[in-house]
Amino acid sequence: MSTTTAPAAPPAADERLAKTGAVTRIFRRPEFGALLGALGVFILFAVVDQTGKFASLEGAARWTDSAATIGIVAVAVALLMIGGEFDLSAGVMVGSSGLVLGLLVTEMGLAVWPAILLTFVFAAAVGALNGWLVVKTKLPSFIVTLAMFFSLQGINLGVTKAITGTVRVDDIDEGAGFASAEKVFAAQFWDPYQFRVAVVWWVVLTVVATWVLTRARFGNWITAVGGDANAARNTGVPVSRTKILLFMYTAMSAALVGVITSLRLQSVQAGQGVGSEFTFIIAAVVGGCLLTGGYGSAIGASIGASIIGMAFIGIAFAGWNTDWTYLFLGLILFMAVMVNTLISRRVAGGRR
Amino acid sequence: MSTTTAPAAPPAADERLAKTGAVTRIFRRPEFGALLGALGVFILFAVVDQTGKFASLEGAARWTDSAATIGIVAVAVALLMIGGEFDLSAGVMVGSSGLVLGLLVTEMGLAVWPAILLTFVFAAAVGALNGWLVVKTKLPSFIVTLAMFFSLQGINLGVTKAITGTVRVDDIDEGAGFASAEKVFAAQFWDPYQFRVAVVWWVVLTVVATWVLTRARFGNWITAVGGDANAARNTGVPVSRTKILLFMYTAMSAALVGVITSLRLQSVQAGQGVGSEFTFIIAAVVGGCLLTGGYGSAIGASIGASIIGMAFIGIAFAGWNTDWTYLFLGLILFMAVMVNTLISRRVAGGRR
Amino acid sequence: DDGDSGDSGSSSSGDLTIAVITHGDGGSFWSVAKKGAEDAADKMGVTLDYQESNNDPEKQAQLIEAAVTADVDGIAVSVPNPDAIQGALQQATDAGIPIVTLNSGSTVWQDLGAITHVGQDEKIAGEGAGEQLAANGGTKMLCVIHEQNNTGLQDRCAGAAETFGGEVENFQVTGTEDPSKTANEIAAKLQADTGIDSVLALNPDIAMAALEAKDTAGSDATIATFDLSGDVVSAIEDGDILFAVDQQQYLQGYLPVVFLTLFNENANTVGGGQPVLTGPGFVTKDNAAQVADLAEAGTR
Amino acid sequence: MTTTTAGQGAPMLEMDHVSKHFGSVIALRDVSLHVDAGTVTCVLGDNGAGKSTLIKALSGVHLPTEGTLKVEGEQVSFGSPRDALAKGIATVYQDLATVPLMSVWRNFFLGSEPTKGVGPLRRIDVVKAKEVAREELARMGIDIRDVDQPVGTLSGGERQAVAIARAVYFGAKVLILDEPTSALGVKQSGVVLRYVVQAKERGVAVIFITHNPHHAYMVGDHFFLLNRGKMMENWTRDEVSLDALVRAMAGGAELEALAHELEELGGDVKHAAREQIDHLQAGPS
Amino acid sequence: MTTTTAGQGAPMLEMDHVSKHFGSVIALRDVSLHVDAGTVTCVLGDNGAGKSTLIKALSGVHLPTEGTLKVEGEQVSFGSPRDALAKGIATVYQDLATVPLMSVWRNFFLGSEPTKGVGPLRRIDVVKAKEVAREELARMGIDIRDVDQPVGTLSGGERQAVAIARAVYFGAKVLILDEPTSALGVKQSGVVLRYVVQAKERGVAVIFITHNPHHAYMVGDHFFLLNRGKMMENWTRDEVSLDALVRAMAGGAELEALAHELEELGGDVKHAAREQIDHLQAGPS
Ligand SMILES: Nc1ncnc2c1ncn2[C@@H]1O[C@H](COP(=O)(O)OP(=O)(O)OP(=O)(O)O)[C@@H](O)[C@H]1O
Ligand SMILES: Nc1ncnc2c1ncn2[C@@H]1O[C@H](COP(=O)(O)OP(=O)(O)OP(=O)(O)O)[C@@H](O)[C@H]1O
Ligand SMILES: [Mg+2]
Ligand SMILES: [Mg+2]
Repeated sequence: MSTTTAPAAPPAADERLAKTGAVTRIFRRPEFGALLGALGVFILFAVVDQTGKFASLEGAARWTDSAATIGIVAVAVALLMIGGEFDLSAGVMVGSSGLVLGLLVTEMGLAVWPAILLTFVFAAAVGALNGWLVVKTKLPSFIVTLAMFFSLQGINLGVTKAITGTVRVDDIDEGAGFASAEKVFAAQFWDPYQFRVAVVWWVVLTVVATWVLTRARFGNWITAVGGDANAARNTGVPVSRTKILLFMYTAMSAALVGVITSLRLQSVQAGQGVGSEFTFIIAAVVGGCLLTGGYGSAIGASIGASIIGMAFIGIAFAGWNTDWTYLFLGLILFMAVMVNTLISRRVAGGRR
Repeated sequence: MSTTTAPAAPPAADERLAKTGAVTRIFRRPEFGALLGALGVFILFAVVDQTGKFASLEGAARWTDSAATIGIVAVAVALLMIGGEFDLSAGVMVGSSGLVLGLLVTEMGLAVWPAILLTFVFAAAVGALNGWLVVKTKLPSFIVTLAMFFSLQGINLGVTKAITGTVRVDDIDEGAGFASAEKVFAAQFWDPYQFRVAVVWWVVLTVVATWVLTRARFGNWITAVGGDANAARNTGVPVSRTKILLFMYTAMSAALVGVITSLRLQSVQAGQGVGSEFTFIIAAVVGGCLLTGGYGSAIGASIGASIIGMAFIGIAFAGWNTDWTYLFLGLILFMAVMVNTLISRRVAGGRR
Repeated sequence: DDGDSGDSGSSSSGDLTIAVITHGDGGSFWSVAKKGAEDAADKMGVTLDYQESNNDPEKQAQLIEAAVTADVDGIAVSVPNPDAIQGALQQATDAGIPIVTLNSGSTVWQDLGAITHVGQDEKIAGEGAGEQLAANGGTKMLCVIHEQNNTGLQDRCAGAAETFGGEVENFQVTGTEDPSKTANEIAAKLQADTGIDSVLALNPDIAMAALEAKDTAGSDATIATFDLSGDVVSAIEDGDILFAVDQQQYLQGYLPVVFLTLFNENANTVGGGQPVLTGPGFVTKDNAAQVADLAEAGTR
Repeated sequence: MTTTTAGQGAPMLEMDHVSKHFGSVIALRDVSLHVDAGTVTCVLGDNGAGKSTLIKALSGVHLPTEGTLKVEGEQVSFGSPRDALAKGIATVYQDLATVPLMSVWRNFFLGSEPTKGVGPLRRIDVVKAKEVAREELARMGIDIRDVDQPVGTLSGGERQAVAIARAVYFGAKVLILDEPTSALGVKQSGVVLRYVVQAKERGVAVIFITHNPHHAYMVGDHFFLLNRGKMMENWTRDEVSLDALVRAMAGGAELEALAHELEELGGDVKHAAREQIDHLQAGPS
Repeated sequence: MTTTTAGQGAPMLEMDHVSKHFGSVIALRDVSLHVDAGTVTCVLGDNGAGKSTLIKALSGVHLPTEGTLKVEGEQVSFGSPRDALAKGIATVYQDLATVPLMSVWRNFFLGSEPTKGVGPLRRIDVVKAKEVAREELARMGIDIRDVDQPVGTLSGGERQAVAIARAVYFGAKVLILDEPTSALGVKQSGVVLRYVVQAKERGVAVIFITHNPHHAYMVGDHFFLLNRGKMMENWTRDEVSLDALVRAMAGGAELEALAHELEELGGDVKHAAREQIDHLQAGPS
């Protein structure tokens, strides 16, 4: 942050440093590549847009909505990845928590707010179990959370069918206090454009996670634990506690999305969330997180989520044949990362 | 391998070594945990089996069939993971190569054998492209192959629909030379039990891959490149070449499965293979490969594939309610890895 | 049709095992079919072995082979891809196991050696939906595909396109795993193309998402769907959804189990060489009230 | 010199019949040692003798397979290095225990970050942390370009300096240094030796591991010699001469053989070899 | 001693006005150096002076930002360390370049595995590889328990020995050693110095980096002094005394200040400090 000739300790300019502008320094941030990629994708879709609406506030309301439910969890997944672990159960957790909320309200007759509270408690417990198993068994979290993923997926379907006879829970809106909960989690705002309140949650959580990662002690520990768990342990970082808390945060952010989605649609389907665990990981990696841990940024994951959101919505606005959706997605991904490499590498200087 | 008092260089027994039996040494192999897990799963399903057929040769013919098509690619994916990289396009590559074969035979009117040859050339080219992009751009292979995954997925659907008007290529069996190709890739053998010839391919490839990994120079390079690419490069290992060859091998083994499947089913579906990239990775990780690279075994990946095959067929034989299938899978996975940790850790001695 | 394995025969009545092997995915459609099979097995006093391949033809073939190995007394299969499972079904007929096809397969069941077929092609169901939407005055239809690899969904859209007359656009969305994202994608599409006046969803959850999307986008398109859920039925009652195509998949699970049991116990065959059709039926505002409770209970 | 200056009788740190196995590898067997406050204890030994394993057992990294640890007479069992740090035991590990991708100042304060603010707004005092890190490194003669530079891009010596400066800054009661000067320049090594002496003056118990018998003899009050995982010697400073120390560390007989062999090489080499042997056997002054 | 014994006029290795930047960090600026066959060239310098960067530019790890390299008079541009190895340049890196999870013998032969068999059956000659690895390490005074042990579980010195033994075994024309003895015991250091002399006798050009002026003076024919990325001095052996070398490496003025400061500490420390300064300033014999 203070690479240039700041008024710091070494009296004169250090002759061992070439001059670097503020621009170059920004270019070296992990999320910068993703930001460039996002800009590229935005410009692409603004250009190919058939309706003139993509680059408007209306269009923004659409793609931020898509990005928000990915981003809320992707930020948590990014922190977890920086901490050196994966959570494959983050996707199914969205469905599980929605079902817990739904069943508590419709079958147990609980009011919506206490049900939401219990849902978060449930998610925290599952996250803690994930973390505890990873820390205790020393097995790769990929395997542990995969087992959790399968188990929850099975429980979601089995329990829902056993209780309701169908594969979904309906009529959550009949619960007491639904209206106020909906305002907090699922409302729309800014009238002509209809932004979703999920976007606010997403932005707030991104800011908080960024602050924690860069400014709080806990953030320091996250990076250290993922960068070199042994070194972190040897310098006195509480490695196990850090990891367990990260798993809990991830599960709870998935639960937040579960609550948002189920209040919004007033129903939950047993298969919900399955598959999105990889979307979260993709967002985090596109945003600059290393799969090997120890490096990345929360804001990057949000930018990654934006890229995904823009791509899906942009294709709709562009009127492209959706048979080719995945080809477009692939090319956009290539483009986003190539822009990243080409430009940022040129600016930041050689590597070898 | 020669930990005990072998007739090797140090004259007398080394007092700095506790005595270890052959058993302990076997227990330290990366694939051993998976083997224990596989045994556990086998016993479980032999016990809960409703038909009395699971533990018979007939049952073996069924689950090895299912394991074979997973295992053929999982072994390649394991080598790639040991080499420090991922290939998310391995699953869709199964479908792509099947479609290439199918379209060459049914639309271009090629004979089956030349079409198979071209299919492998196609796969090798895609693998080389994957590898080249990873090596050149220095982007994580997770992202590069994800982009490839999406692109191929889109192309599969788009091209198939554009050419055939449906999402499927049928009637591959009408190609010239189908009968002989079917014998090599898709026949059954050992009459009363009807084992699939894919099992032979699987076993042969596992043996070859194990030999390469443990005995050939290339195998040494794979482990080194994944363990510490910098150190490997500094000691003169051709890092880029090693990685590109691994990507090519992975794509070609996926193509082999594509050929096997399309000859067997005489048709290919555009979406085929999508999703199985993670099955391959799961098999490799259950088999003892580290996600961070540099450690694992080919035979372990095959054992991992066997666990998946046994679980899939075992659940059918056990007659369990499919609502809970995933819960069973999750618990089996937990069980397989817990057996691994508990027993092998106890035998191999403490860690800290 | 008596094969080479007459050892453990299919005679021990009262202890019959019927395998139902579909390409289903445990979702809203197939869970109802499964329920039908379960109810039938209960009533007939047979053991049910229900398996799904989640649209993977190879897996379906392997499951059929496993059922043959397990020496079941009858196999009911859906046939989304006849080529892919004909080899496995040949093994079944060689082993003397009777087969009934269900859901898709109405044109090939005889070639596969099945004793009868129960169901309704997805494509014919789609044709019905297309007709109805055209009759409602639609000119441009969005057919929302929520699973890329599901041939049944493609067939439904293809059928709808054939009878609709106007323009039909297939639209790939994220799917039921993220309904809010799906809703948002549909909303964007409706915003982008204001000419769309009909939306055909292929799943009740997608229908509810489309309903929300219509609201967000301020569109006044007509929404129709495949399959039922409690929400969908009340939406039909409220007039928010025009109709739901009901293939009565409960029957597609129920009847094959009954037929196979009767075949085993009493050598009965049904249909007289013709398939047994279960649909398409339509749930509209007129008859929605009748099926509301059934949909909530998961049998419609 | 061997009596405690700050202790209340019990040694600051005590290790009782400790063994450590890694699977079939026996790294330590039946090792006992005690470290007093206000003294410098040197652990000497050949490569692979078990020195690092010993200090890792003392600092909570390894749980001993057998045997007990005592801190100020009280039996302890460290679950992790954090527990040891809480007791005021700071360690410079041979592998330095730095996180390559993290910046110099973050590594410096890792696990003991200075904070400001309260409640949920408690955050790292970045300005102070950077300042302290830069100052402490400058005191060691390391003029770092930028404390935001990732530790992984530092030179070997710079990285070692970060690890030492950190341990010295946080070492309250016991300071353990595992070959701290191996990658350091002449000047920086001098500074580290000075730190060792200063810490001892403050009443800190210092454990110092080195392959340099001169360095050891310069600052050590107590010498333990490890060989192939076993404790072979236990000398106080007045029981041993530098000569004996060098001989013990180099293995007398083998050194003679080496000298002989080098003699046989011709020309200038003979001169160099002679010099080397002299150096190995005698040391300075 | 400074003339080549094997060269045909052109130096074995030459570096011409080389600079190396890492982003904004300037690690080397305008450095020129030449290394002759049959001589030992020492590169000296403070921590962070750029020594390791210099040798990495020579061994193909870094591509110089500016400047050229010549091998036996012929201009080269190494695409990777493999190219340098092919020219007979073997290097011991300061970070050792070993793969922790791989066994000792596999690391020893990494990139240059001995094979037997032909065609597709060509395979590593495991028996030979293990034997050679064990022997070469034993020659260095390292008695490894088991050459199948992962390198990551070796002690620091053992690991360094693996890297050195490997380079010595493969170094054909040029042998580059970056602080090879830092983690080694007295005996093992002696062996490495002997290796250096032996290699030189065989006509190999040796580049030797060390912080120990005594070691450098013992074996060096040519001395280059780096400071803050710039080449400051270029001495042949007869142009410089050990004393001057020590002073140059430690930075004369600062050393005086250190001596003074240490004098002020009381009691025994004074004695130790005096000894230390003597050692730093004078060296043995
Ligand atoms: N985790 C481990 N697993 C197996 N063996 C180990 C492990 N850690 C250390 N060892 C072995 O224990 C022995 C002692 O190692 P240690 O690091 O304590 O030696 P040291 O005295 O510090 O040597 P050096 O002076 O080279 O640093 C070595 O032979 C090493 O191979
Ligand atoms: N990859 C890199 N990125 C940024 N700076 C680097 C990089 N590599 C080295 N440096 C910087 O270049 C300078 C020279 O490093 P180098 O490793 O060459 O020093 P050295 O002379 O070998 O020091 P030592 O004696 O401590 O090993 C150091 O200040 C270091 O911080
Ligand atoms: Mg050590
Ligand atoms: Mg260096």
